[in-house]
Amino acid sequence: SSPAASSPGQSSDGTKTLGIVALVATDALNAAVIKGMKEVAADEGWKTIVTDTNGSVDKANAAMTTFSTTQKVDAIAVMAFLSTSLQSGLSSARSAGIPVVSWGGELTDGIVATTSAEAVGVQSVQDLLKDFGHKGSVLALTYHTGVLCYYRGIAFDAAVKKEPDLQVTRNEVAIPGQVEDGTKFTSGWLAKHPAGSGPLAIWGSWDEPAMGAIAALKQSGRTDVKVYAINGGPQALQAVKDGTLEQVVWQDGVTEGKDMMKAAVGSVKAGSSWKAKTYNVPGITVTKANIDQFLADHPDALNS
Amino acid sequence: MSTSPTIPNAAASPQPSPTPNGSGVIARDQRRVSRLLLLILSRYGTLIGLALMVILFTVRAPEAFFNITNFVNILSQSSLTAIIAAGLTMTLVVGEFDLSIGYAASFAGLLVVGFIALNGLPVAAAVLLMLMIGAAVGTANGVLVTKVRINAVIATLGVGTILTGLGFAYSAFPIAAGIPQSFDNISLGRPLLGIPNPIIIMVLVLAILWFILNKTDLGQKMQAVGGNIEAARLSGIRVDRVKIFAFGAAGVCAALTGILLSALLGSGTLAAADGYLLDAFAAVFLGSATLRDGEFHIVGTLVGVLIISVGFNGLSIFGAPSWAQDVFNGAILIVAVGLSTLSRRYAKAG
Amino acid sequence: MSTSPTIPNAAASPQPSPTPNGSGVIARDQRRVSRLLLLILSRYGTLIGLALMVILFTVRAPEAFFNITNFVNILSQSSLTAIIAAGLTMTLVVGEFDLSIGYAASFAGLLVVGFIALNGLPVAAAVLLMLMIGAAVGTANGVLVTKVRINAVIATLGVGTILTGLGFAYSAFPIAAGIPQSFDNISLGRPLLGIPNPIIIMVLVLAILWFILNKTDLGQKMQAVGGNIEAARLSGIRVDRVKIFAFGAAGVCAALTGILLSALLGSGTLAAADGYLLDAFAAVFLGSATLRDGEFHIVGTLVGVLIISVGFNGLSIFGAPSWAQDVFNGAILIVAVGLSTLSRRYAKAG
Amino acid sequence: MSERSGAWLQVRGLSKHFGGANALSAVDVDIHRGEVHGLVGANGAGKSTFIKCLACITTPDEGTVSLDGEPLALGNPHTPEDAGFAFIHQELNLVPHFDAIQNILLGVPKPRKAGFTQWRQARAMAIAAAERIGVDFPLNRRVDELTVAQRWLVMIGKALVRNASLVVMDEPTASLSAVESDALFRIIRDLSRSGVAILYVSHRLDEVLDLSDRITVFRDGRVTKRADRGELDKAGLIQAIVGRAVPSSARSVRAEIDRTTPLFEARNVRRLPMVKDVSFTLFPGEVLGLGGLVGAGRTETARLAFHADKLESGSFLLEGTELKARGVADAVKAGIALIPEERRSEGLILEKSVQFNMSLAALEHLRALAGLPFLSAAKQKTRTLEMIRALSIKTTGPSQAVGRLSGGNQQKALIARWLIPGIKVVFFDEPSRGVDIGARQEIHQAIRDLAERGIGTIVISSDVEELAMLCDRVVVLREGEVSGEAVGDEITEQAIIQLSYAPVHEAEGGTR
Ligand SMILES: Nc1ncnc2c1ncn2[C@@H]1O[C@H](COP(=O)(O)OP(=O)(O)OP(=O)(O)O)[C@@H](O)[C@H]1O
Ligand SMILES: Nc1ncnc2c1ncn2[C@@H]1O[C@H](COP(=O)(O)OP(=O)(O)OP(=O)(O)O)[C@@H](O)[C@H]1O
Ligand SMILES: [Mg+2]
Ligand SMILES: [Mg+2]
Repeated sequence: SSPAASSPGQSSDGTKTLGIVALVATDALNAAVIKGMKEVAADEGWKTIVTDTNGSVDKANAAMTTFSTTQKVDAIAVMAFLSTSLQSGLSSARSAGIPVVSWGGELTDGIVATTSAEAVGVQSVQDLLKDFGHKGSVLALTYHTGVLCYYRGIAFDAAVKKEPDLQVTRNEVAIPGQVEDGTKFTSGWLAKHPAGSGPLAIWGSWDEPAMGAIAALKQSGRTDVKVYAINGGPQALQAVKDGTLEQVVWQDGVTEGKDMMKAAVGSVKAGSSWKAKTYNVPGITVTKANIDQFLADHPDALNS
Repeated sequence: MSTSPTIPNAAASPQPSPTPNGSGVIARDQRRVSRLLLLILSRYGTLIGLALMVILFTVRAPEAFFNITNFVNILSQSSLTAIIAAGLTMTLVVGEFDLSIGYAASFAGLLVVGFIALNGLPVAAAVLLMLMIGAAVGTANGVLVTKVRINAVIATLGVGTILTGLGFAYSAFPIAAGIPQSFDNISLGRPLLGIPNPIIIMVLVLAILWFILNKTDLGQKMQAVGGNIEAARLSGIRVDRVKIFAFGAAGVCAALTGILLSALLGSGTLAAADGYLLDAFAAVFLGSATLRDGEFHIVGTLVGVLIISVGFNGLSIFGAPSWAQDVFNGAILIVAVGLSTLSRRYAKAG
Repeated sequence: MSTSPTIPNAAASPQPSPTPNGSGVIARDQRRVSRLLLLILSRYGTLIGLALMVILFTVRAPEAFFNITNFVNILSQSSLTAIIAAGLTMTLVVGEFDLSIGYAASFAGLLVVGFIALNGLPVAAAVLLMLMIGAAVGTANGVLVTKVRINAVIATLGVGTILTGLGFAYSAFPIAAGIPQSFDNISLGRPLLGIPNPIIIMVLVLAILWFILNKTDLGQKMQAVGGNIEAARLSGIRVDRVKIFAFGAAGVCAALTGILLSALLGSGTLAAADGYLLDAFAAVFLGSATLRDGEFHIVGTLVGVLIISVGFNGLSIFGAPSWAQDVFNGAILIVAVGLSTLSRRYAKAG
Repeated sequence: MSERSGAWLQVRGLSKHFGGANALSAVDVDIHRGEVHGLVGANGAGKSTFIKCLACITTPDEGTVSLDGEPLALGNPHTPEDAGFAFIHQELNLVPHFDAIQNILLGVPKPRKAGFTQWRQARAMAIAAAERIGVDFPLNRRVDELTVAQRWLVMIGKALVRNASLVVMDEPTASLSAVESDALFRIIRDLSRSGVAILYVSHRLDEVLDLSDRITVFRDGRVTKRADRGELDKAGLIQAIVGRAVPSSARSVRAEIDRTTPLFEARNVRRLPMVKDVSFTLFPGEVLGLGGLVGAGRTETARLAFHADKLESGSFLLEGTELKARGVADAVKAGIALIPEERRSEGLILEKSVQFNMSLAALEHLRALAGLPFLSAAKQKTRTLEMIRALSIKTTGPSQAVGRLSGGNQQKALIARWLIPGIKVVFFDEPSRGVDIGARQEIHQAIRDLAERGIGTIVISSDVEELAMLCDRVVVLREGEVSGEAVGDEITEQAIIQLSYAPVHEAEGGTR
């Protein structure tokens, strides 16, 4: 069935609707992406509906099914779930002929566009290596359950595998508890790596465990450990400003949201001629050196 | 936590005293009517809450909400929570507690897919094996609680944490390749009148558990154990066995939920079902305010699950702002139960 | 829980019967010694578990684990969990339950930073206001549980969910800019002998709560309400007020934990403290197996927190794989409590 | 019938109904300073409800209570405290992990200095109260480690510590034996001499007649009789309570028991500290009494026989073969039943229905199809109705929550649980505790009926009159050992009391 032909959700006044399935609406990056989508939607005359799944993949599938079968939206945006976990939601969307765009998932049958979750991971680990060097100990705070962190982790693993002189310790944080876990793992790791035991770094697969790590560093008064993170939420940017976070790859959620929305609109317009694509929105590596410039360019970044 | 229902103590608190000397038949009749209303409200408060939600959503979104497709959606989304919550109900009926169910479901969902995709087991064999493992996990909980006498909170949290670790050791990565359609069909199939399989399985599981609880020796014994364990023991009931059975049932239900979830998702993912724990608890306790006063029972649990599912469904149809969804979900818990308990008090006083 | 005093029923289960007619003084002495050991194990089982962990870690990682800096680290990380868990202990002492504490702490951590950074309140005023809001939230829980008679699981889950929504409505984004150093110093300061502030605050909070519970009339009333609510009521105790106080205390402790966390992080983040809920529960129930038989008390809670923290710390020093950490954490819960309960049984039987 | 005016405490028109049942209908009662006021009535007559209204645990539907002419605010939990009322309620209500002193002090205003509770002074108050009742066990022991009788002494201590102007006692002696009861009577007389009013509720009519300055009789929630001391004798009192004359309860003459083959035997049973060495034999169709003072180890012995506790040494024989049960369930299978002393905590599931509670031990006999574990609702209901009729249980029906029944009817419901096929030996632990004379006779009849059918019954009672009336043979325990036995006509109240105090071994004689 061609998506355009059956565009079922067309409401009486012709307004089209995008159904957004959020991972955790309370997360800053999720919020930025939603913001980007809403901006383009407003320009294009679309409505948006957001469902917060609170991280539950089961609810994500349920929401996609509701969007497809009863609300009959015109397109669905699903955030930060593995596409391989969306079988029933995708199959509902497919049978209703509704295009799905994914943020950070993979291109599978039914998904017309996605943003790469790996790109910022690659960028982060490359910049880490550039800054930190190729020798020393690194604590990686990973999270395999979330798709973004999952791909960032894969990028990280691929890069450090080529670094024989890096001793990597991996610890898996839990959600909820990500901040607390970041603190606890770090302080244990610090105990084993006292000051002077060589170059030390901590890599957080997103802001919050890294913030926990910084808290542990502050608690124990250590300043010899460099902390790296991805996402670039207000608290991470503030930490870069304060000098407690070495660098953070600011993920441009708003742009990613915009790209996804544009893809959704484009695929609805193009119908069967639409070619599935992956967007690679580069992050911006923010360090103490460029933070002021960055904040000038992105005045909202500290409080949105 | 207060596991055994305590003596209803309406008496303790100030109550509106009825007019002394009801003056005439009319006043008495009015009183009787309002008392009847309160009684209805107290038994069916949560049901009325559910009905109000349905009405609200229907009025606000008539086409999208009030139609068969959507109801089937709601039911099939409820079915997994209902199954795991029904298992939890069993442990609460015997006066215990199971915090491991969410982790056990995640573990089962990952392993069953692994058995099939990695170890090459046939689907039926993998599912059966997994249900047996679920029973074993539940039994382990039960033995820790009854024989080793570890508090259920600690025992089940401990077992759950261990399961999380074991799942992680088994595969830190989602298993998605090599899963046959026949496995997915466990959740996606619609063998009967187009009714999705999970709904059918839910009805079966709930019917069996309801029957056990209400129509068999074992069920009476479970209720007795939950009501007054010492009295149950002195009535010749093998209290430990009864409790272990309840934990075993909860383990099987958790495993079943995990399996259904993986079939629905099309992959086995770490921690995918962890979130069922809170939903199940909310549902079971919501349900305990339905029909009977503070007792845990299967029908109540189903009502509780439906309240949560209808709320989620309706709010996602509205596209209410996220914060409003949380506030609504929290408020519905309090209002639905509060309705029942308050009216129960006034009905008693009247 | 059963409200009337029941006789401890260790007797119910199979026990090793001692040799009939101990033949001679030596056998009797041996028996006495082994019984003493069991008694010690039963009272101090969790403490011994803690000690064993410390020894294990010290042997395996002498320099990294066994030093003052690391111990101070462990204590200062324990302090936040200990404070929130101590609050939870209060509600468990009165026989209730509080699932809202994690959410309340997250809420407080976000709001207090907002008060300072967005609304321009002075630090002290913002902290005080937030503690009062915490008390109000706890009181709301208490009123819902006692006056509206909503089951504590539902009431506190409902309130917690609403708080999450309200926090989100207040600020969907972390608040990081405009926080003065004086706020961060609440957690980072070391005013006394280089001891981090959170440790000092923890000691104060625990001491106050311990004093209330054990040395005041109110504390006796709380314990009575938890031990046998009917007896408490018949003794003229205003059961509802006592419970509301316990919830209020839990609310204040949760708010304090949230504030300390934000000061530590240097920002206010949504949902940052949600994870404290499970840790607090594990700690409190672990603690209930310490010293006294299944009662909740402040010292036990502290021991429970320390077991969890030391375990986590030691394992991260080892760099144990994540799955092994989960398995270890789960096992330590079961083993520490199991040690106490099993030895308690044999001690009684012996 | 109305009360004289001018009394210290005046209750006027007090009414309370629960659903359809009128627990109290327009009750007037006057209590004077310094009097012992007896309150009697059958089970369910409304005595406890009356007391709960005074205690502001229950809010009456109508009616007033005034003290020296000042109306009291009923329903306010502080009213009793302010008015100086103290209560010993009908059911044991203690905090299990508190010691006796903590329990005695619970809810009592304590001396304070600079805002801090003066615990030492407060404890001294409690110890003084306990000494008045002659407590002889350590007051710092957790109450869940005390015997039931000791717990009752703690309950009495709770009331005495308050320096009340009115002490209300709802069946305080139901679980006490002669010694403790005598101590309590002495206290009651002391209190009344010092101007404290006592409202005394009991089914032991001799006590009531002996103690009371005035007696009020309740029947079905109404006052049916008021009498001053000496106005009524026991027969008259019984007539006022039940509304008809009741033949005096002489010991029934029964056919000789065939004592050739024992049905059940205890051989040198031991579990310290309560049971040191107990042996006895029970024959088919026999009602065997277990007498002795409180703490003699009778309850413990029964629990051992029922395998609720584990034996240290010795054995039980059922029909000549050793009973090898691993727990209560096996004992029940073998045909042993125990109706426990503490019906609320050990017997009943209060919020469940009468039917549920009665069916609990009989589930296997109430199946729809023998062999399959499915229950028949119809069979359950039929049996429940039969039992309600057979034992004259006062209830609104099988679905009423058992916790709503009056004390005596709860006891009967519990007995009904064990009237099941296959039971060979039944232990009754204080079967008529808190039971009125009418119900008591019905319970005794039920016990005799069992015996008639060849079932062996063992009755533990602290009420020597009951043992003398009911039993074919009485074995008396003292401090965990058998001190003697009385058969047939030897069974007199005197004999039982003598044996209760008798030394077990001549060598150790004269300890008391
Ligand atoms: N909470 C309640 N709900 C319903 N009915 C009740 C309640 N409490 C008492 N009743 C009923 O009120 C009546 C009077 O009971 P009450 O306990 O006052 O009797 P009593 O005279 O103390 O009897 P007993 O001698 O057996 O203790 C009984 O029929 C009882 O079933
Ligand atoms: N040390 C103890 N620890 C726990 N429970 C005890 C202890 N001593 C006695 N009990 C309990 O107290 C109750 C009374 O026990 P006991 O055998 O002394 O009384 P009894 O001789 O039957 O006299 P009565 O029934 O008149 O109290 C029993 O239920 C027993 O289990
Ligand atoms: Mg009574
Ligand atoms: Mg006894």
